[in-house]
Amino acid sequence: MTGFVLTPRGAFDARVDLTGALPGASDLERLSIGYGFRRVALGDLFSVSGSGADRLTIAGGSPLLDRVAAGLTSGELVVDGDVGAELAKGATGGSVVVNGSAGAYAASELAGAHVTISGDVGERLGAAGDGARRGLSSGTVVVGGSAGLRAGERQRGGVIVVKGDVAEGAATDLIAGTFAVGGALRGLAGRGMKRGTLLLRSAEGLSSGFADAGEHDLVMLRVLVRRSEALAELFGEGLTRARRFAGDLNVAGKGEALIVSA
Amino acid sequence: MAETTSHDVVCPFCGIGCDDVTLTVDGAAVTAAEGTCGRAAQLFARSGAPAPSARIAGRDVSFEEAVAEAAKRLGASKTIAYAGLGTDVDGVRAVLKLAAKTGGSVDHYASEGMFRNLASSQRKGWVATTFAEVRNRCDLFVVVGPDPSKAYHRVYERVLPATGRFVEGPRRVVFLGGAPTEDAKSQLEGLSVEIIATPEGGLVDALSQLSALVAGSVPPAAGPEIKALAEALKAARYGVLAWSAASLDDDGDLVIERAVSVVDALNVTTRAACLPLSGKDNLTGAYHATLWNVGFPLRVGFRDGVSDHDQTAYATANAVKEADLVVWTSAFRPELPPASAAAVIALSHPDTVFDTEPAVFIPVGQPGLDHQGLAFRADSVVGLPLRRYRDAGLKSVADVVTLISEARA
Amino acid sequence: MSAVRIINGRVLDPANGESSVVRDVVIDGGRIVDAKGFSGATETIDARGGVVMAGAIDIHSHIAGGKSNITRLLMVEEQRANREPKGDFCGCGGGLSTMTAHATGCRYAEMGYTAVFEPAMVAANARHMHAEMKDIPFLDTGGYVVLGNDDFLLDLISSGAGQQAVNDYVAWQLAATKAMAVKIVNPGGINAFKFNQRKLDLDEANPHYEITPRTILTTLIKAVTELGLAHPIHLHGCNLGVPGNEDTTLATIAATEGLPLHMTHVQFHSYGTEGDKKFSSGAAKIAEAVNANPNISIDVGQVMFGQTVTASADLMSQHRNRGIASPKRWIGMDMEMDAACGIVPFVYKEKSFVNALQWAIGLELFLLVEDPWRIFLTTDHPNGAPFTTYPHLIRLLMDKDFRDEHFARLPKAVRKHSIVGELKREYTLEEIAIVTRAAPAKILGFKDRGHLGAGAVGDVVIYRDDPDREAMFTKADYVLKNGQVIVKDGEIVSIAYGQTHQVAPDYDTGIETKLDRWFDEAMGFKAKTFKIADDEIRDGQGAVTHATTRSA
Amino acid sequence: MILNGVEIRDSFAEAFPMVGTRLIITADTPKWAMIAAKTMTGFATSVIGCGCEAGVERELAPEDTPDGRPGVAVLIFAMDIKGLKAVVPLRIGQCVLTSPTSACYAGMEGGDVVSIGKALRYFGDGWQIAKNVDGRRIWRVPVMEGEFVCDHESGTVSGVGGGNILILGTSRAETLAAAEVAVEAMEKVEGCILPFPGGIVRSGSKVGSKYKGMFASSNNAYCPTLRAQTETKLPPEVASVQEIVIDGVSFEAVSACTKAGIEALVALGRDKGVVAIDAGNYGGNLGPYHFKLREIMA
Repeated sequence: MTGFVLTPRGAFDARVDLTGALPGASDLERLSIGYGFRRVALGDLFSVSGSGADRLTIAGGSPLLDRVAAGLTSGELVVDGDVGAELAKGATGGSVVVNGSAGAYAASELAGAHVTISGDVGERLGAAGDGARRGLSSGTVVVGGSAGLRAGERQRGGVIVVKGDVAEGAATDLIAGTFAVGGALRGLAGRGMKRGTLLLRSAEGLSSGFADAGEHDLVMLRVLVRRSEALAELFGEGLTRARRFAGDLNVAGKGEALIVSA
Repeated sequence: MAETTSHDVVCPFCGIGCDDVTLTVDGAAVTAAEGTCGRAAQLFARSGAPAPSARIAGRDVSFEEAVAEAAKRLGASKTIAYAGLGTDVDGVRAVLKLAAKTGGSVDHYASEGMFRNLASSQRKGWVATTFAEVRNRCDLFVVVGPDPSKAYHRVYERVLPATGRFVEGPRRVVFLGGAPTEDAKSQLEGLSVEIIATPEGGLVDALSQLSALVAGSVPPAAGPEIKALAEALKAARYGVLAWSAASLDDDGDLVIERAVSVVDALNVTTRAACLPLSGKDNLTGAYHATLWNVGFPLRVGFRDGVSDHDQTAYATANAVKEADLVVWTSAFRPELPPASAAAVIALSHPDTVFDTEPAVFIPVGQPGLDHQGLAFRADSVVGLPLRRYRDAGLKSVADVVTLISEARA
Repeated sequence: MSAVRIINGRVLDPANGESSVVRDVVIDGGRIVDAKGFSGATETIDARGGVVMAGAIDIHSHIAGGKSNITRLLMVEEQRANREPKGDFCGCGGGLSTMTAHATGCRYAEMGYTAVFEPAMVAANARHMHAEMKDIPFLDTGGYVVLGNDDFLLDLISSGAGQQAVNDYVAWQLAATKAMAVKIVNPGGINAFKFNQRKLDLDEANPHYEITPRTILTTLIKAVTELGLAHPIHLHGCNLGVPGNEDTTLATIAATEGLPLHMTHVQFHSYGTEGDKKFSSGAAKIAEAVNANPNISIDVGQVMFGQTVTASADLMSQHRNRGIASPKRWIGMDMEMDAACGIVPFVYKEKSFVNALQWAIGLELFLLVEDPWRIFLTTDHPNGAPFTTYPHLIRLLMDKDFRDEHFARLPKAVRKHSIVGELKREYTLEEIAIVTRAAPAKILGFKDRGHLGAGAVGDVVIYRDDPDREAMFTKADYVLKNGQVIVKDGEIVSIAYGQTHQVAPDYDTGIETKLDRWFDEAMGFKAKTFKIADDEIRDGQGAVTHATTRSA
Repeated sequence: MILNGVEIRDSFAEAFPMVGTRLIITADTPKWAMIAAKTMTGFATSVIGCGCEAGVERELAPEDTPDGRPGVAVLIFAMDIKGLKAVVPLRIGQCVLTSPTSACYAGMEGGDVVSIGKALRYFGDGWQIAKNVDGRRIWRVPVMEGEFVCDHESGTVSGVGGGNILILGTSRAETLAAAEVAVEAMEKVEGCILPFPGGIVRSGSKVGSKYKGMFASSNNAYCPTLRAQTETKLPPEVASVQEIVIDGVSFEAVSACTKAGIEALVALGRDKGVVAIDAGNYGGNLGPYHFKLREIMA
């Protein structure tokens, strides 16, 4: 089954709030969505084709498409192209694939879905939104490119994988969970980390509250790469050893950064 | 018209709410007396020249024409950013009502610092205090980060006189990661003033350590000064951590969150509170009025009459990027609207000198000079009654916005 | 405004001794007039099959002010989930336990309420509260100024300045804050918490001023009695929520020595320490004391299950409760040598022993206090529950089977500890009219509200006489505000604004010299800035000043 | 029924429901995985005295374990979930947590759950770390050697306990030899364990006793030395009887295991001293599971 396909009728000249446009939504064409400071029917902006409740494809993305897959509970949502802010925010299930880049707060407060973004993401990947105490709490997000400021801020669980570089303040106030970076850190990473694990290629860019705890053969690493395809892909299935840095000791944190040499 | 002098005038600008200003008004000319802080005196002062005409694209027009043009532009726009919001509570209410009708985002131009505060207060909460409590109870006052008196000129004079009703012995003032200005030093004369320097960008770590220390842990990197400060705070009867959120840098939210947790831990055994300062040009009033009318703390968007809150998308800096029309209100000072590609309707201070001439300019009166109104003090609780002291033919933002709203139909 | 004649309705007007009399009610010029002698009404409303009552009055509901804004700030999820839809009369607000000004007015009006009083106006925040109340449509409002923790007063009492000076100060505060009555919250306790005292019982001395809550309470009771305020001291007593506080509550009743006292949200003050959990119902004892002391009136502060947020000036209690916040966040604030506030979001759970027993204790109080003129229907909005639960509460009081059905859902241990199941009383419609209309008007001293006699304001409600009393009181068929139809078939149909009620007893201006000095030295700003001017209330329009014995 | 000279008696094994779980114990070497597994399933022959019945199910190759190290699957059964919840963390805590290089994982999903790390993490005294990956949570508990890694909890299954066969043989030596052959065949069946020493119980018992407080006692009808004094089930040529008890994750597993045992015994035949195969039961009134020997072999 191909599922529904949304094809933009033209370029957008204001932000589009796609809240509610999910696989399985009934009467997509008439779904009321935000367009700038008006509400319009989804059918005004997109032509809707195909059928099937399990899958929804947006054939033609745009950085103006906000809240794509926000609150997704099941099914698959695929975007050919870029998306805007709050991709898959609070999604509890299903999977999201973006063949392009995403804006700020991608996978923010994710709670169980699997999100893959082939390109870059903006600031606060997997972070807590306004007023929320916790960021991504379960599920997985994999970013093929690089991530913006404060990726993983207040992450509470789950797995974040960024294959490229991560801007300043990664894992700020991270509470728990696993955050893996294939590229470089740009500084101030892990500030305020309470618990949780950073899996890194280099300790360069960690904040000053981390202290070296030596090289270790960790059985846990073997389990991680066997249970997480994304981590296996990044670090190889033979992963067994890492250098452990503990932090953020300034906040009496019990988190760790595990440096996996290439 | 004879020159009149008014005493005990309330100053609406920075949010400290001094009410000992002496204004001399002669026709439209205004002078603020010595004793008022320099910034306020400058902002109160008016030359006496007649108010400028309303303008459309730089062309002088009648007030009515300008209102009609503004209404027309509102009707023709898709994406409106209501920005500035430097006005009294009634002005804010009027803008919110109009925005609900036209759709658009609403934010105050000085709200950046406030949202750094909200990152903690909205998310986890805090224990805060007000000026009079600090004035009478605070025995250890910790200034977190840059000296707030740069923005709040008379803050120490107001909250830290040499003696406090319930303070035994001299008050201690500690500047953590900042240093007092010369003016601050003179305001603080007679008090014990210490400075704990932090390395560049090290304020977050220093406060992290302080927070861990007061909660009973010993972070390995904590230096003796931070350790001593933690002990002093635990021993203080009413310790206060104060900061100006706007003068902190991009990590300000993290600084604040840690300061809040220091206070939280202290309150288990003794008393302590935060004094978060943010409130220029009635920011606090705009925050309050938006909360009670809309349910959200500024940075709201109206879409088909229904409101929504997004601290990123509806922040002025982001909203103007998407907007085709910016409605700028700045009645307290000649503040310039943010640069953007959008057309601007400026309901502005009559002395505003624009870089780019707005599509519509309507000069408005200053609350607390040209009309009465309500503003809020920077510690959030106290409302400041603003009175009218002259008639320069300038309408209030509330009146102008209401007229534009009526002209839309 | 044209005159309106309501015909064929069953009029329920306990203040005038009318219970279920079918007669016309005519409103002309915003006031009720004698229907028999009046002709010329241009609009007729047929109330056949309906019950006609005066607009309801809530004497205790936290609807405005700084603490309400903090609740909105903290409960952003609730705000997002409860948005007012677009409509002709939309103010674009929302919320449930944290309603915006507009939503507050709408939701109250739909249920037939036309006057609501904010019971915790901290003096320093009074200007804010009045500005906010101006934006609440449909409702008459007013605030009770919070005294009894203000350093000026405590200093006055402890320095032996005498009752007269206290009376002058209280009168000055009422005038300066444009208040309707005096509220005391945890007398002396909020102040003591600022000196790091964590608990203060009725006869325990404040660590600084060395005076007890009893002294503060009795001094202020005397003050409002001597000033001749209609509404007695509105007291949130010591030890709110503390198991065993029934003793404090009984001692407080005894401390009045026969002078009038209104005790608020008494449910939170009726706890014993019996049983395994050391938490039990003190409702029977408290109700017995209320029954035996005609000078005492109470409102209940009923708890209902679900998410709400607790907002109180009692920071001492709220700091104690911070650990049970849900969601996990709370805000406390010391305020201006005056009082404080503490905001703690909370979920009352049916399966929790303590919460379920709180629910039962509230109902026990309602059912055991005999005189409906001395008990008021409140949830201490939003502390016990949002006010929108009133219709459900009314049905619990009127319908024993319904009540028993809900009681049966509670944990067994709670049912063992509560007598709700044994109580047979069912409130009559007339009793509901008393506790929601006639009695509140009386306790606030209103002559022209809470009844349907000639001269009363034209705040009139028509309810469909539905045997499901919850449905009946959820949406009124008609609500008229000053004779204007604002609700029809449970929907808002037009906008109207109410008035702000206040008192202004006379005082010896000598007190002003002292206060000027106090403000200059202690507060750091001027007394004249603090004082609210007449033109600040509803833009100079819509304030009503009620007479007191010592009137200005 | 007589197969290869061996009488398959018209009898049945009567078995009871038990609740069980599978755990996977790994270590750096097969040796240490097996030591941990054997230790943690030791003293677990009968619920009557041990609180559970446990045994090694099979060895696992590195590619079949959650951490890619050599491993051993064990099964543990108890009479009810409460019993299992009590005994599993206790045994892991004493025998796996302590055993060098070991880790312990859930071996099944679904059903009620028993704690592994959920209970054992507290050994970490606050230094324990949880990791959630792929919807599953593991715990890392710091130990002197490095870290003890374990799953949060394991699923359970309603299994069958007390399946059995009785081997009636011509001599003590031949009967034991036959029983060993049967055990070897039965151990290959997945989903079953033979909880007694070497899989064999020579003191197969009857229910109850003349002595108060004894739940089981000498099965006199099968005791060769008592044939003159009591009603006996033994033909004159039988000099010795061995029992093999089977616990399994399902009726089918126990049934298959029973069959494997009987087949091995039948292959030995009367010539190797196997006279008859019988099974222990209580008349069919106590246990809901009946393994009818002739039906199994039909």
